[in-house]
Amino acid sequence: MSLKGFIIRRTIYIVPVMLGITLMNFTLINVSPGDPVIVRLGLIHCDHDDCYNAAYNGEAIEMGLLDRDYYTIPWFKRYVSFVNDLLHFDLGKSWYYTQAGEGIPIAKIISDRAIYTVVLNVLAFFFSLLLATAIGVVSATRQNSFWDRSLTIAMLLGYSMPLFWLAKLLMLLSFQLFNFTGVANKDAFKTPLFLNPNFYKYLILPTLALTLGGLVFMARLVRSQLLEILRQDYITTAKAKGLDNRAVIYKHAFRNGLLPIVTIIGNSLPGLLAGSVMIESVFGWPGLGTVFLEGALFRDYPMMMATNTIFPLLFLVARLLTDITYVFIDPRIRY
Amino acid sequence: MKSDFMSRPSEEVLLEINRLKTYFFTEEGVVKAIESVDLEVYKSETLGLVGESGSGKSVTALSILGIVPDPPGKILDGEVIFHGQDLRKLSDSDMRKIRGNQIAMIFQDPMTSLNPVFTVGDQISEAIILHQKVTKKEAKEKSIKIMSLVGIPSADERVDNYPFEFSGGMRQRVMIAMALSCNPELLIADEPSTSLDVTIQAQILELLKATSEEFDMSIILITHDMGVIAEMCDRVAVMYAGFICEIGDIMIIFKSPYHPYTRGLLGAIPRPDAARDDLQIIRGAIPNLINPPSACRFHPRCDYYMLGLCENILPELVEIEPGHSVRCHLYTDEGKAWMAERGDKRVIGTIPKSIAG
Amino acid sequence: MSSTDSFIDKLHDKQQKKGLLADRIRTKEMGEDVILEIQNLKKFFDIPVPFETTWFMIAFVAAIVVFAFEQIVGLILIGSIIVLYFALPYVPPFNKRPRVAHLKAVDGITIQIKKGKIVGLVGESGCGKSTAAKTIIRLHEPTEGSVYFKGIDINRLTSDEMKEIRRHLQIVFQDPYASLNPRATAHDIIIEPFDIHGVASGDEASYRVLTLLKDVGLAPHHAYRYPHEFSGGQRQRLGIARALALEPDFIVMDEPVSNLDVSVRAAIIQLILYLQKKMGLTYLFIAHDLSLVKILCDEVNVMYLGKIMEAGTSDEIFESMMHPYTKALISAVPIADPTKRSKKIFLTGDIPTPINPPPGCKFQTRCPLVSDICRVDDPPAKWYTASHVAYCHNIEGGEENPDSYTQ
Amino acid sequence: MATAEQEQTGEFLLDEKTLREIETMKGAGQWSIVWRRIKKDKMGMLGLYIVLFLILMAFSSWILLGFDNWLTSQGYLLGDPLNPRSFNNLYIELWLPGMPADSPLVLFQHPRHHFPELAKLPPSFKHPFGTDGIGHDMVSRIFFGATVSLALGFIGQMTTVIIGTFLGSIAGFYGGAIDDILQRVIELLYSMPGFILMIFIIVLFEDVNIPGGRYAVVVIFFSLIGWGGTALIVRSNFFSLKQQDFVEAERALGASDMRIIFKHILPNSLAPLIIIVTLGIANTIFLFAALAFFGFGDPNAVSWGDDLNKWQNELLYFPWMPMFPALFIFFTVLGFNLLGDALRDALDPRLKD
Repeated sequence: MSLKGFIIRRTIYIVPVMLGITLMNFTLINVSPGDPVIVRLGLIHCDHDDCYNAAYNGEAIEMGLLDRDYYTIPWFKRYVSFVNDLLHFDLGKSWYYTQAGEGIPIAKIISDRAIYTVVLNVLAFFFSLLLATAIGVVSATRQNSFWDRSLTIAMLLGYSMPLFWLAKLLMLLSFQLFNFTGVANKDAFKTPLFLNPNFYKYLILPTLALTLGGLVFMARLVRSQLLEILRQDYITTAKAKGLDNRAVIYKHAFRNGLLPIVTIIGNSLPGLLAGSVMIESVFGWPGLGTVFLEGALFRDYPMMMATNTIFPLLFLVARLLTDITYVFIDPRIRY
Repeated sequence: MKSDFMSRPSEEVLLEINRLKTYFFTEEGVVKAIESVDLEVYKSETLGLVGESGSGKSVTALSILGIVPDPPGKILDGEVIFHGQDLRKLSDSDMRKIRGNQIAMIFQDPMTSLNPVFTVGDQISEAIILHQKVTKKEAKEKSIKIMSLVGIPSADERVDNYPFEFSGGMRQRVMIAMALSCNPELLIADEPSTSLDVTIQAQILELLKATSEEFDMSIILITHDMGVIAEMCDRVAVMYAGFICEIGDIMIIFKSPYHPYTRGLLGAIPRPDAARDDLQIIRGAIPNLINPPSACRFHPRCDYYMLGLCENILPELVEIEPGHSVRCHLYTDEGKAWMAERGDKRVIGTIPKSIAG
Repeated sequence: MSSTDSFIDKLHDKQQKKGLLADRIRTKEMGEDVILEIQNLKKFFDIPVPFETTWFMIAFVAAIVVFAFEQIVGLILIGSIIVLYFALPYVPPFNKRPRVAHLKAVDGITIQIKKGKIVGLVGESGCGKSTAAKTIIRLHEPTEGSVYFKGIDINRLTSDEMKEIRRHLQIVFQDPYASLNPRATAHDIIIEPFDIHGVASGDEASYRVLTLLKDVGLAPHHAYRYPHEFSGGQRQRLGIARALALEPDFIVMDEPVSNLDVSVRAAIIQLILYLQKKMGLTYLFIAHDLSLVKILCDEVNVMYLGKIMEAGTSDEIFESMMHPYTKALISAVPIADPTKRSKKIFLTGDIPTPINPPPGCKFQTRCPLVSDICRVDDPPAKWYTASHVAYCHNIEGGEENPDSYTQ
Repeated sequence: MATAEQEQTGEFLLDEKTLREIETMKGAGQWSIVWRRIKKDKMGMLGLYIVLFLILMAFSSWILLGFDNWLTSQGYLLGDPLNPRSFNNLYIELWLPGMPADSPLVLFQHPRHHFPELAKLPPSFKHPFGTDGIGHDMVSRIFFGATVSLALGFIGQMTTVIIGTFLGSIAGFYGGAIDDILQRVIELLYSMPGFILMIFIIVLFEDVNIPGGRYAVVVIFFSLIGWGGTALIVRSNFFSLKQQDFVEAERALGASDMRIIFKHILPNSLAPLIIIVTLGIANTIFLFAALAFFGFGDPNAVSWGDDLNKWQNELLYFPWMPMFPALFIFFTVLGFNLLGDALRDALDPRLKD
């Protein structure tokens, strides 16, 4: 079977999985106790029911619940229209993020904010992969040396450090050294984005924190994988051929080590994404993570539904890419 | 030691190993894999290195090439003299010029000893490019040539295949092609046919025999199979627990083995015309090399064990007749004195019943 | 022993009533002590081949999308999503949902094993020796064919009856370490059969364990050790002790010594022979080491790609073999005598895979005598003596019918 | 049986030292070897000590608090509960000879009692970890917070492991349709980042009122969605073990399925389970701390995560307030990680002879 066929098949397979996930989330939202309107109402003082009802209705109208007959249509029918909207790239309107008394379309919020998350994650992923490779190779080739031991211990300490706390410590350090906390306020990012020096200024610390977070995870992985592979017979063959250590490691060991590393990193992408949510929130970086966390704190159901659709989708696409990468690394895999 | 082998003119000696000693420093303890290995390999001969698992055959091979995995392994002592120069004293880069070029090696399991992610052509031409000043294209052409030489059909197509697309026997042929690619003077074959089926094994052994004649190449054939040794070798060295215990011409060793272990080994295998009851047993088990028996490591299993001598004094390698040496107290002066003292008349150098019969 | 014999008689009567019994064995040949007869045994494995699921999925997804756009009945949608998700062929990254191909591991073998004999089954790797061994004692269910133990078709027994029969059929495995539970002591391992069958318990069981240990050449103080504390040979002794515990009549020896060192191998072989003499056991000895089979076995069956190529007594196979494969196989065995370096018959090529093999003779791809008929027809049986049979189109002599040799 | 006896006597004709070693090896099961390997591993032992210390701390604080509750309910502890200086609220005192009788050293205060006038004190002899924003002694808060923090990790992980082992072993042993369905469910659960899914669920179900408070809800949902990894590992373990020769040998002896599963396969898959539990506790503690940190914990609970959440914004000015809870979370995770790594090395099947 061709690679193209495989890609098409896997892409189509995403559809039922996504339907399953959205169905699960939608069901959870609808069976959960509590009324989101009341949460939004907060503590209002009403002497009699009419006042309360008026306030409740006003809030419900503002949230767009009455428009969609939230209270009259059974939830599974609403799910159908949710899927229908989803297919038109309509994710509904936010309850929390409002403008002129009306919810902002979530699709717009996400398309505005996605660039922040993407830049942060891509940079951090790139840096951590690079550094992790370097550290892993140093550790694995000089097993039990001073460098290996200290790097291993450092990686273990970093691995045990909660990521959000690592971010906080970075903040503290930067505050002590440069009097700069790295916490962005909302006005920091006025357009145009990529010409804005603030964008880069506030990017530094989140990137650093997220890089460290990914680094400690990947470096341990690279080290153990390389150690495993350096034990293999074909490494001995390569040495017996007269290759020097560099060629043995970078040509023979590395290409083989890549495979399990790609798998594990591909499978741990949700974890890395969760890390990005934490980091964004700590530094007030206005990406998807912050949007999601704020939305969750205020029970912004459409927003939660949307993020909980987007994140799995990203993950499934990433896993598809992982599988495609396999083909280029390992000749044994044919589709 | 060297004088033991004066039976042949010394200029014919290709490789000489003296007092080689390799230990592995593991967490469980020090594995004394090779205690003292002395042997010589002559030009265009096939030397068999035979012994059971854990006797140190493979480690000897890796030590010759200087690729004992370090850590945990370490060559502690000894000389490996190849063409008059001690390989252990060579610099890393000089040693690399010899590896794969003048001394090549093939391994037991062709399944795992080829890198799965490169084509076989890549892997063969890698060695050619490394040791000869040729372009990539020439190297590939040479790989195709050498592949058809070792009997891989339609080599010009198969050269771009990956190892997993080959069968076990073909993979071993690829390994041999890789080893032969630079016309080595010495080929170390570490159990080249053990993981193969009998009919395939016969093919591979025949190929090795033919190429060694064609390339005028010496082979160290490592195996635990006495049958393979008998079929293939000119001389044979028997190893036990890190020592060479007997070395000599194949006819002599198979006809009249002197060392009790060699005798046991030959008695324990079914010989062509043996009956059921002829199988002989070496009692005990192979020792743990972390904590091996003292002095002669065979003494707890030996039928000729001399109390007070064998476990205290390590016997020297004694030359019984030209080109045939044994490391056993039955033939040393100490042993003879021990026997004389006790009026013990041990029969020396007799042929075991099963072999004679 | 008398009680178990009566159990077998009972089973025998039962099967006779149902008309399942191989009457020939019971009535005619029990006199010759046939203990086990394997008739046309086949064992195929289903192995995956890639399956194209794309169109199936597209159709389903299209149906769902139509539903979604028309918003007809939500329940139908949700129901079909669940059905779709669980009913669709699961497509994990690299293992596509299999369509089935047959791996014909054992493709119709027929062997008769007489009481007290050692019958060898030899062949190269992938010829189905081990599958045959496991199918014979019903660790695998055969795809076709039957195994008659003392005249009883064991494949038709219920699980309770089978449990009883298992006392008479035992197996010793190739890898002595893998065949012992690493978390159990020698005592636990050997007492296991007594426990399962409720034969003995408490002190009596322990006493029998110690006796068994002694029988296989281990000392009483070995009883409380774990498998990893034993050497390879001792582990295999444990495996043999476990197989002996229920006093079986028949033991399958699945390459019992091929993982052992040369010097230990001889000791285990001697033990196996000693036990056979002492307890009157019958062995099916599976091996790839021909020189061992030669001195050990009374009868030898040569297997290639799931089929028997040639069978006969040890002498017949090794001295007057007929089949080209047997000839090549025997000549390929290295002989431990440098004065007898033989001229070898080299087979070209490799052993093909047993997945959907071509019709005709299995050996056709490597056979030096191959002719056109080999690619079409199964080779006929050619009998040279009452016990010696070879399956080949192109060999001389032989009779079609073995009965011409019987008195 | 002369020949066999020869082999075995040959075995024991070894020298004294080896003989003694064999004696000590007698009856040494897999576990004693594992223990010996861990003992050699310095970092692993450090992890073990950290874990033991933390467990001791959690248990003693739990018992102490339970004892206090009981005494209070029995009315034995009199005095004005509103008076900070009353006997009721001074918890554990250490009085050494030579110290003034009226001002003994207070080791631990009641975790919920605070002295507003003592707020925001930096670490000192009297308050080694300082006091927090409303005047709790940080040492006491950390001591009593250990119970909740560790219990959450243990209970959360144990429930997922039990569910995962059960489902995984059934799927692994019988395969077929059960296995297929299980795989699909795991795939669904695993397509969402755990942290985000947890927040999603906590937000939806924060109003649920069950005994044990909000953390009970959190733990229940955690175990409902978190068993996938364990199930997959147990499943693959069962798959490989059920094809092993020793299981085949059991079948040849006529053993039943249940006997094979519980007596032979399950004990042999204990090793990966132990590793899952140890490393999993670290991850679970980390997850709950993160949830608390981002405000999805229980603001009324005495736990490290919630203290950290409460004072996280004071980091730049009163660093000790969030620092010590964070440090203890770090130590806990570190301890379990060290222990887990050591166990993984010690249980590595490759190292078996």
